[in-house]
Amino acid sequence: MSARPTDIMIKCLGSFIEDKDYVYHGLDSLLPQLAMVYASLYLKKDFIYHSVAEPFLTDPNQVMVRPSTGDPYSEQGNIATVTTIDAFDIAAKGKMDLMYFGTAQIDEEANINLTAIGNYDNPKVKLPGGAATAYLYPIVKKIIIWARHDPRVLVKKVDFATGNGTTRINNNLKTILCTNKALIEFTKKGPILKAVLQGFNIDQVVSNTGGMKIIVPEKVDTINALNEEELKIINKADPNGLRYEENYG
Amino acid sequence: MSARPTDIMIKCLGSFIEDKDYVYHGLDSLLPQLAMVYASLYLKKDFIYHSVAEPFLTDPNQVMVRPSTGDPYSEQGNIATVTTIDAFDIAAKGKMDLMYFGTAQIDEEANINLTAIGNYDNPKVKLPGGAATAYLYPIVKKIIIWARHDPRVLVKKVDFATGNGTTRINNNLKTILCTNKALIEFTKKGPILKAVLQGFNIDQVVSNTGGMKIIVPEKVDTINALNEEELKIINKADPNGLRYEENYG
Amino acid sequence: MPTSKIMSLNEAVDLINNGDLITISGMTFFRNPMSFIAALINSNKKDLSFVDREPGFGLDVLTAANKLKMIRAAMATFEHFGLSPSVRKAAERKQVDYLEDTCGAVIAGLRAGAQGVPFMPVRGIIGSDLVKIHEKRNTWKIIKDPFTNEDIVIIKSIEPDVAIIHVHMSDEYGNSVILGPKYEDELKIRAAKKVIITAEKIVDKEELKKRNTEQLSSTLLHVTAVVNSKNGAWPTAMYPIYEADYKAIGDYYNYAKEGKAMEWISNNLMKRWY
Amino acid sequence: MPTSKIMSLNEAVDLINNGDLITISGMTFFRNPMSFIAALINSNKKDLSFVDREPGFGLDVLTAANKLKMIRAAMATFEHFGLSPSVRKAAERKQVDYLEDTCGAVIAGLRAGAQGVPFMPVRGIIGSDLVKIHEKRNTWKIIKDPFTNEDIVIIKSIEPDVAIIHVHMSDEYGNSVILGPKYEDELKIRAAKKVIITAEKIVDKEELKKRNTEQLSSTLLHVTAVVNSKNGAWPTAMYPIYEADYKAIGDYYNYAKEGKAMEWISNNLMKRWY
Repeated sequence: MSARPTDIMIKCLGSFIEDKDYVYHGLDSLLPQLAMVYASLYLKKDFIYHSVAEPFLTDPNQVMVRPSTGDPYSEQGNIATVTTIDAFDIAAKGKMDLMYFGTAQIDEEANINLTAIGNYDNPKVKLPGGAATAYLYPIVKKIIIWARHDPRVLVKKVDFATGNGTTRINNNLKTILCTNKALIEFTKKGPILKAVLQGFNIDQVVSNTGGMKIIVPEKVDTINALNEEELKIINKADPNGLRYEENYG
Repeated sequence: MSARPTDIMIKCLGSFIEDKDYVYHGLDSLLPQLAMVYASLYLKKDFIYHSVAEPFLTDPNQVMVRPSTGDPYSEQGNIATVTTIDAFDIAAKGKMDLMYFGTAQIDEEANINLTAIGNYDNPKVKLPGGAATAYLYPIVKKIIIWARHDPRVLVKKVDFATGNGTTRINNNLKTILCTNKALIEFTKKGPILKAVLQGFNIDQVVSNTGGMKIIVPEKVDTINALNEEELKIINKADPNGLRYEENYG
Repeated sequence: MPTSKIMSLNEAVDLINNGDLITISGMTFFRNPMSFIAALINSNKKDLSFVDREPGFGLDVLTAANKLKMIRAAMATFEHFGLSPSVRKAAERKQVDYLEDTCGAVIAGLRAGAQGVPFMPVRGIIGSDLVKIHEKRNTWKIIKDPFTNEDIVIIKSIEPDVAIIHVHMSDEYGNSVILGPKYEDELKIRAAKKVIITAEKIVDKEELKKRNTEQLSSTLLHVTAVVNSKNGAWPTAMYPIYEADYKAIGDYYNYAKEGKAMEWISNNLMKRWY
Repeated sequence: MPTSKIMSLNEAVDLINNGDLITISGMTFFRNPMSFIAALINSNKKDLSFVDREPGFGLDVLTAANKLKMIRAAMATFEHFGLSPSVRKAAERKQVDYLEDTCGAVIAGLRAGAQGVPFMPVRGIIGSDLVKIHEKRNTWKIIKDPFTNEDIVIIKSIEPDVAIIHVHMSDEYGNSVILGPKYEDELKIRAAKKVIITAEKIVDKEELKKRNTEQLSSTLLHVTAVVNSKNGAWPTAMYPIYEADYKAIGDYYNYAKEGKAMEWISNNLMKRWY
């Protein structure tokens, strides 16, 4: 059993994978990588596993996390190599179903900022960059974002829109945020609280933002702690708990 | 020994290959294919042999002609496969040195027609099409054209300019015509007779055109019949004389 | 793994709609999907359009069988044998609408289709009379490069409705491998709306895994149908498995020149596959 | 065959001119041409610009050694370890001009470079604040598709002066093979004006011939120099030959965060290659 927010986040991230989905993760995506393992081995979702590491149809049983999620040694049992170029062309043709993005800031319109805190030309913090964000954000059917639940992260307006959320929402593309406290869906009305992670209450979620107003509907679910079987599956791919070093609790 | 025009044409076509050249032949190019073998094995030219068949660095000793010059079985000893797409990108970057084109008509400005005799929309003869002609004609450094020496072929003005010669000539790109009677170079002044094939005289060359005026300079060379060694090399790659069925004599 | 996409030739033919734009694998006498073409001839599909760079045997047979209303190609030839007999006749008699293209432009159009973009710039071409033909059809344009203001040709995206690609091996889901010459086949796979793979052999995951450091020619994401078809390219070649049957191709050529292409097709191609 | 292009690391470094735009092979901790980067750090080359999609270790080391005046990348990260330590510092202190890009645009720019065309259209992107940044720099534009009149982003061609690509095997002329993940390396090879291949092993023609039905990653037509460099990617990985040395990368990260990157580089990277 694990009630650690990190583990519940993995469960949350994995829950959006459906049968037949083409699912892709990028660099620095330890939680999504484990979420894909979880969706396959625990939820028994029959999806197409691909990533920036480029092995195609990785065997989720053989995934073993490393400090890079672009490491081909961490995703084995593949049938051949398919490049990221090829994956992105598939996305450009509208055939990528789900992609995960981390972010440093996210606002009420689901704009995300992976570029810089402060001004682009004069950054307070130079972030690593959005990678495929700007490119894929308007295109991929479902985008699942993971982020720290923190007033610096959940803001009224991002400093820089690396990915443009307005376009996604106007086009009715599913846009989800999993934090280490809550699950939030972005809609034309704004961000709606769908669930809290076990151990947190609604007030801890809505009060811990930097201006982002989260709509609280009548019914808010709870995402439960992981049972033994769930935890075992994640531990097998991450026996040394690399995931906890990402500091989501 | 051979004084057959077909064989002298092969010698003529091969004589434009220089050391280090990247040389490419297309489909339906039996004479160029044999010219490449000749340039390598008789003239000892050290060039890069590639073709639409896609084997890369074919061993000229292992070339064996077939009814298609796109047949990978005819060009073996290669080190790997390099696609035509890749070859054409190399050409687009200005790095293809020599390409051979056949033609049904050629005019004084080196425009060539592989599209239709008569009107495009109402053709008297529907020709096979220019393949890479339109694309590569303005780009490749040296283009060597082979054609029948016939009034229907060497015309004043082509019915349709599949390849635009004016651009080539204005850009000082080498543009050569080898017929079964003569070797002609296209210049800003017009087509200049550089040599006649052994067995033909200047009058037979200049009078056998359909309006194309060929400039005759003071000195006109003769391309001699093939010696035993030259013929042996060509016969080895074409033991059954498939080349003579192309009807160049 | 997702559902198997294995089906019969006839089931695969049913993926084609009347009026579709199709493209096929290979070049003149090489790796044409001939078993599929036989099945297509045997069907009541009609009014198809056809696009390819340098087609030969497969195209001529489809033309002889009166399956095509439009052909777009950079070259259609029987090489040493002569002009593509049925294509030439149909074009001269205006039984098909023939649009001549050029290699670089066909590749560029397929590249645009594969990348999901509306057009693709390409070098060369300017000055050819083909420009006028294509401008009239709205398939090419000459524009000013917005960065340098120089003239450049752009080709409108080519997205065939169906690509039929004969490969060396495929699994039942459409993860496939082409060995040796590839021509534009991997682009066709990526540009087409539906892809039908016909394969010399159907392999399992373990067989493909041996290639884990090599690229796939198609993935299950690209492919709609997989047909098991040993010797499916005959009489065209399948390097390095089997050579072109030039005797058969020559026979066909002679029949077709005499207007008897369908006789040869019935007695040879159809008999082989039905 | 043409002249051999085998040379030493130092001779290959001399192909780079001060101020050149360079690109390197691989991704974060994978197949970076580290032996070459060591030689470059050991040289007096300076004021280089750098372009890549998702660089990591190699870029940070070059930045720490003060070789770069400009960086263009979609992401520069040390992933689980944290932000790319020297890149972050240099960008925040404005010691380098940092231009953030996005994956699809970097790929599109390299595609244009590889195809010899002045620009390349690409999907997505519209709406991102990156558009304004790139429009100001004249590296991207939004235009109307001349066929449909819809908005589309076009990327100006990226043609690096030099691409340095670490491969699994190459012959002495530059006919080379990359196994497994390729990233954009084959595009970089085709887009760059000069290509330096560093290879785990130099093979002869007979060894390459075994691959006669497979594609080459580079041909002698693309390549300027070939350097024999076993383990040349260390401490980054060379799948399937050797793994990333995360211990070394983690050490470097800690040194670099404390401003002591050059100490680690001298004691480890330089010692290994000099």
